[in-house]
Amino acid sequence: QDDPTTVGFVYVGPIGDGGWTYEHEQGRLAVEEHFGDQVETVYVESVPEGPDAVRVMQQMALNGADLIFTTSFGYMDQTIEVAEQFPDVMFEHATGYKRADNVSTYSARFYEGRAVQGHIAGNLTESNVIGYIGSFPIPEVIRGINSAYIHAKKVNPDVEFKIVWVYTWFDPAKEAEAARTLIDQGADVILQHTDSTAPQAAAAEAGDVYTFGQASDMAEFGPMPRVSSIIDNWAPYYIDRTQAVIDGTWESTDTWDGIGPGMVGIGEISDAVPAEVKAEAEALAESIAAGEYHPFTGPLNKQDGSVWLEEGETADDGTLLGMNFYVEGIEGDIPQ
Amino acid sequence: MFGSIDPSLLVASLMVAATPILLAAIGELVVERAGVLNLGVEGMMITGAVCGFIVAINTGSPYVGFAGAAAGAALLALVFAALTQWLLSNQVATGLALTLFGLGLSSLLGQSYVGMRAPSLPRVDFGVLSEIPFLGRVLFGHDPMVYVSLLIVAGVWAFLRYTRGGLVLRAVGENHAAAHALGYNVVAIRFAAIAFGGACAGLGGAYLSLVRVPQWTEGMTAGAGWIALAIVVFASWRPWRLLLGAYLFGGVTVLQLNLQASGVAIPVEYLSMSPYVVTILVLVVMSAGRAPGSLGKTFHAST
Amino acid sequence: MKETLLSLEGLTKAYPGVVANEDVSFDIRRGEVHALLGENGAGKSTLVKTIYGLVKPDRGRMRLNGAPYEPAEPKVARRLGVAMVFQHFSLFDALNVAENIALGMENPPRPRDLAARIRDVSETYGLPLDPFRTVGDLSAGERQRVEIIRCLLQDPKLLIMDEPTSVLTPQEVTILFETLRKLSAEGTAILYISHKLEEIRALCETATILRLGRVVGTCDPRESSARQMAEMMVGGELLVPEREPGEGGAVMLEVAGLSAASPRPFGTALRDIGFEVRAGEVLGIGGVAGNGQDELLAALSGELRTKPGMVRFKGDDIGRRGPNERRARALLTAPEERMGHAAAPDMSLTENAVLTANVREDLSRHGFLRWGRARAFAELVIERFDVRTPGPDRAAMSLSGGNLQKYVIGREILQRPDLLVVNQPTWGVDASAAAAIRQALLDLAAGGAAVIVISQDLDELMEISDRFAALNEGRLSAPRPARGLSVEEIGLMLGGAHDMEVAHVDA
Amino acid sequence: MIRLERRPQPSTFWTWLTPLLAVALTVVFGGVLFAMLGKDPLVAIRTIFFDPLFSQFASFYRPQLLVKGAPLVLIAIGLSFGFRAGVWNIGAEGQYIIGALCGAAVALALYPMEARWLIFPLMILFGALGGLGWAMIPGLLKVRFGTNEILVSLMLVYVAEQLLAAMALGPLRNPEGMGFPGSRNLTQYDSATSWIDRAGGMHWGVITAFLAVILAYVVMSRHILGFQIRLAGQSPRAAAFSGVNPGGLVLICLGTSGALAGLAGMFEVSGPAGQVSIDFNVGYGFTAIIVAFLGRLHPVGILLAGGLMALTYIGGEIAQSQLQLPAAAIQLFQGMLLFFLLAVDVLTHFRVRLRHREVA
Ligand SMILES: Nc1ncnc2c1ncn2[C@@H]1O[C@H](COP(=O)(O)OP(=O)(O)OP(=O)(O)O)[C@@H](O)[C@H]1O
Ligand SMILES: Nc1ncnc2c1ncn2[C@@H]1O[C@H](COP(=O)(O)OP(=O)(O)OP(=O)(O)O)[C@@H](O)[C@H]1O
Ligand SMILES: [Mg+2]
Ligand SMILES: [Mg+2]
Repeated sequence: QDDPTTVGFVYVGPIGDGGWTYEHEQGRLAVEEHFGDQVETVYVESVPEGPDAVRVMQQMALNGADLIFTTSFGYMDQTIEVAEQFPDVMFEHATGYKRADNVSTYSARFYEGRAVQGHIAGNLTESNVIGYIGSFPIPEVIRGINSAYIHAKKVNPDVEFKIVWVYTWFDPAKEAEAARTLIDQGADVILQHTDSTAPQAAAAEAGDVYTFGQASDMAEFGPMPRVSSIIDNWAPYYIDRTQAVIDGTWESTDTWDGIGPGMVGIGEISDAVPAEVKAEAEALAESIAAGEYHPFTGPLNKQDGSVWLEEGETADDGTLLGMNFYVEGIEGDIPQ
Repeated sequence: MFGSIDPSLLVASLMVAATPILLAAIGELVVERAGVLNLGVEGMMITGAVCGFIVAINTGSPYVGFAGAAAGAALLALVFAALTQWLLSNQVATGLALTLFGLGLSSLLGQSYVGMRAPSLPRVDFGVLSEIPFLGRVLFGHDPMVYVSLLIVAGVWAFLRYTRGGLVLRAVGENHAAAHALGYNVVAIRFAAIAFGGACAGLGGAYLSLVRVPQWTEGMTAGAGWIALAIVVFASWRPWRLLLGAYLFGGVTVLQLNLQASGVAIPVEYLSMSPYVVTILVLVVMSAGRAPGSLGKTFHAST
Repeated sequence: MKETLLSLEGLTKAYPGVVANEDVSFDIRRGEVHALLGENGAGKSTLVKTIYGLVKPDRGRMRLNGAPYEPAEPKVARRLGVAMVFQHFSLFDALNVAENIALGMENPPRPRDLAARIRDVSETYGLPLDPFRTVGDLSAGERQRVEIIRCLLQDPKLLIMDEPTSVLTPQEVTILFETLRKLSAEGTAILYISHKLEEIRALCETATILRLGRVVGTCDPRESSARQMAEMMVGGELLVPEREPGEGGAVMLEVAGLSAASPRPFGTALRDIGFEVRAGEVLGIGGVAGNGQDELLAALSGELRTKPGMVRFKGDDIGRRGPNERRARALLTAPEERMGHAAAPDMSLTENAVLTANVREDLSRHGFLRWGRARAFAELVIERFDVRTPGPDRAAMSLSGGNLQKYVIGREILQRPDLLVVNQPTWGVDASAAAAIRQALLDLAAGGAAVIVISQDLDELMEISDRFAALNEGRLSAPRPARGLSVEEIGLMLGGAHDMEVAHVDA
Repeated sequence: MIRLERRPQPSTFWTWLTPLLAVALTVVFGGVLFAMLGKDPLVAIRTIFFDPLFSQFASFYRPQLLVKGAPLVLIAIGLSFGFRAGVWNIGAEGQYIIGALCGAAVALALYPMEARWLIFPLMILFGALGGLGWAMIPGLLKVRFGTNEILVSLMLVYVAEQLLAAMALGPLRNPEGMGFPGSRNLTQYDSATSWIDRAGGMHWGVITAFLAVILAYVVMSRHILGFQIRLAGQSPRAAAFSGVNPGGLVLICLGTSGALAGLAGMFEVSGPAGQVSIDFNVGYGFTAIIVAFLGRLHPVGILLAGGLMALTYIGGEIAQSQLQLPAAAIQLFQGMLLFFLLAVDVLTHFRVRLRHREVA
């Protein structure tokens, strides 16, 4: 039969957000490109998490979608609900943990990228103050903070993290404010877990401050202040899963991929980074990609000093998924 | 505990943080002094943000960009003016519709500009002045728009207080029927005020897309227009108080981030709601001024 | 014979449903004081607005100094020397005197020079005024001065005044007349609209009388009686209120030591007011607007609550009772401002009946309104008080001021009050309607109710009250029998009443 | 030259015709917009206005109209009381959030007890009280200090959003949620869900919205309270003279709108939304302001306006996924519809006259 396979995408933000949704949209475009006439894609942007998402998914299913990617954590219950109503449609929910026969989950091990960032940051900082802009205090973000901290500390024992929570994924003005504040308080490297480029701009304005791209490459701010980035690269996964549906081999899976399979990309490390640091960072990324090194390898203590991982022990995915504590050395409390 | 907070940096950054709100608010102040309540500030700001960005990218000049932002947002404001002044529509509802329309329009216009980088606005070079301890950093280290915003505030103040045009504008806002009886063209004056308000909101929006962020992203004003509206009431419709209000709001916003970064043990959620709570508290403590007599009322001259 | 300044030729202006002016022609000569008379709605305001460039006539022409005169807007009129003091003030409360005046001028001088000129002119014409006071703080008389000085500063050739004296004390009226005579002597023509015919007789040399938009006659007021003029206006015979002297019955209302701050920002506080009113009697309270009339009415209506013991009605302390509780006890009131206080302009007459008659006329049950009854009551008011309107579904604002006033007063009277308090019952109301209202008040008193009339119109008060008291800066003089009071005595009671009295007591 | 002349009474004819005229104008100009974006205008218009009602899948979309429209109508009805009285509650969004938080908190505190007769009524009570209490803040400040309620209620939206985030991350977080933000799903808690018939789009919020319309109609047209509200809005002094207690009325209006917004939030969180999450609120409180005005502050008008808004939302989503119309175009389209509705309203109150300019 020649009926093209239809793939639907439900986006939480506008495709023009330049960050999270933008990268998923790049993934969708890659699918279109890859399959040509064989596949038809549809998407709906700025879908609020909640009843609207249910309706959008149902409507996609009714209109003949064979595979639907729901690209925000907040769509978890809704995805499960709609999947029950449409057992013949396959669903892929990003960043969640609930699965069903026709619901897979997928997420990226961004913390692997954070390890590389931490390494570079620890080397670059001269004030030994690294600023971190957090969105919401959820496991994913906390994982990133811990991973970055551990690797910064490794190369620079004096390093200190200042963390500002902005309670938004995307609010350029707020992010700019947060970045400036951190810079004012002596930070000369800024890591961010929010999606806009406002922190890069603030850093560019301030001069000698380094930043990293988040979610997308943010290459327009290179080589300074953006010295590298973590890129969400969903395209290979989307193409893979679409192919599975076409072939009839699709199964419910739980994918949590990192640098190795290419779901997490490390953006070009710019010349602002000293060559040997760059080489080390690349080596680190490679060893993570090859599975030789796990960013959370003991000995590691929790913030309160209690032992988390013994020498040589690596963290299990369960703990990582629900991570709600800082590792030893990070100041301050996680907002509850 | 507060050791890491540098007061001069704090003041300098609160000025910058407050500038978009200040620009939008001073425009709205003029509009309200003319007796018109335009709740569409958010829509005009975001339209200004996108227009400014597009123009700046295409001409390569941030200054032309700001002009384009002012023009674009003023044009949108004229839609509001036509509806409320000619077709006598309800101002509250029209303002809200303007916001909805502006958000849609801007994202449509900006679709192909996502991810581009705007030409940057150089800081004004004050030479040795910026070396002065404390004051140098506070007063002489900003981009031109910060000074422009201050000039506009001063200009509006002087205009309202010392010029005949300002007097007529206040009269129209105070009692449109009497102004009409004296032969002033209420509708024309309000059109001008609304356009000015739009232009200022546009500048505020462009400050975000060309200086603060600087990039175009959908919905990037993220509620700044609403804050601007609040600041106008807060200021009891007086320009210098408006400056105070905007800087206070900016100040609390920046301060709470500083406190967070210094690791002060106040729960983050309380810190992040503090700018709003402080605004409310200050408003309660200061007795509110009198609103312009005809504010929000529809004017129709029967001849 | 003075030469012609402005001539009107066949001016016609129609509004939907009414012809406000029809074929109006007459001349105004230099330096003359020309009266324009007519009932409410006769078209006087429309005509002067036409002259001032605010209304465009459908037909007809005007000539000023022989040249065609077609002011497109007031600016043009002002430039050509036509100035106007409006019936409803066109002032800006939040602005100061100088700013208000500057707004009415074409090319105002710089603020400092303007202030000096305001002081000059105001002294020359005996109308003292501080240029830097906020207009919202001024009394009605002072506010009018602002309007007049605004005109005088332009050296007008023609000064139009639409009902200027309804807010002035006798002394202020005297001063105004002197000013106007001075102007007229200097060659300024004055077009003067008023319902107070005695004033017209004292001031004007010519009168043009309008009825239903047409000129129905001219006369020399100095040689005609007020009654003659009134009958020309009405086109029929004028009824003068009949009054039988009231019998003092039981005490209805006792006010003692009433002091209260004004609820309004620019209001006058009440100070130690004491009086009593008996059944069947009419107490007249005179005074210049802004001396606490509104506040006194509010204290009696229940809008302003007072401390215990200050206000007793039929022996009960009602100082803390609200308007509806007082209405339930048969204490009814009618405030001065009919649009927006005594009545809601946008609401129908039926709804405006509910506004005050809900309690006494049983217009609701368990909170649910009985619109049928409300409408019937509104119709009764319309019929009994000759309110000219197509029906009770019309909005209050569609009525002329006089008709609405009749409706408001009728609404209260038909609720059978034991005490009725009215403020300015005939403000801006034409002679025949005013006579009808006064008659109704007298009938009410004759029926055994107590009536308090607060008014600035002394002739009116002398005509209907049994006893008279004056309100000045929130203090009330001791009531005295109205009969036999001379105008001078009254003037003193009004102007500096309490000072004089204090001196009197001391002596 | 065109001149507007006020009608003595609003025209009944135009009251009914103007909404149709506005929709017609929007269709024309919206068509032009869609054509400019390279879409077939006829198809786009059909997709937005007709597909949700009459297409092949209409049986699925129609219930969604209820789901989407109910909170809008419920909130707008409450707001209309205040707007008529001149009390400007712009912060319904905040009251909606707090109502949802309070309602959900009760249910989550009692989890997993199964006692619908107890839990759901308690949730209704707390949802309403939560919204009411949040609205009392601007109310009391206005009555006590004369503080501007527009400003305070608006600021409180931001405060409520922070509280929502804090709650979703903290006390109300699902203990079995692997540390992710968001509460338990209340639709899976039989005693706490507001769903009646999920497929049919029926939940208690829908029923409450209809009840609110009827109640508001009765109160506005027949009850002394409705009369007092209208009176206070039109002439505050006349209202005081009539015996209306202005402070009391402010509190009643804000309280009513707050309670209804709170209820809307509660029904939403325990039904269509299911859980307290960081992004729980999607702007119903703001859209409801528009709905209230579109409905001319009249209960029946609000019902229709809520339906129309819901229709454009759902139709807009269909157009997005089927025609790939950008979301922004839909937003623009909605803005246009509002503009035209506001613009043609002038015909209800005014007559348009053509006047020949007099020869100068
Ligand atoms: N703006 C208007 N629109 C419609 N009709 C009007 C308007 N102004 C006046 N009229 C009509 O014109 C007639 C004359 O009104 P006008 O105000 O000139 O009367 P007036 O003589 O000044 O009355 P008053 O003594 O009450 O001031 C009124 O009966 C009224 O119906
Ligand atoms: N905008 C309007 N539309 C229709 N009629 C109007 C309008 N404005 C005034 N009128 C009419 O003009 C007439 C007189 O209006 P005006 O405002 O002069 O009354 P007024 O001077 O207060 O009356 P009075 O002299 O009795 O106190 C009224 O009959 C009223 O119906
Ligand atoms: Mg008149
Ligand atoms: Mg009159």
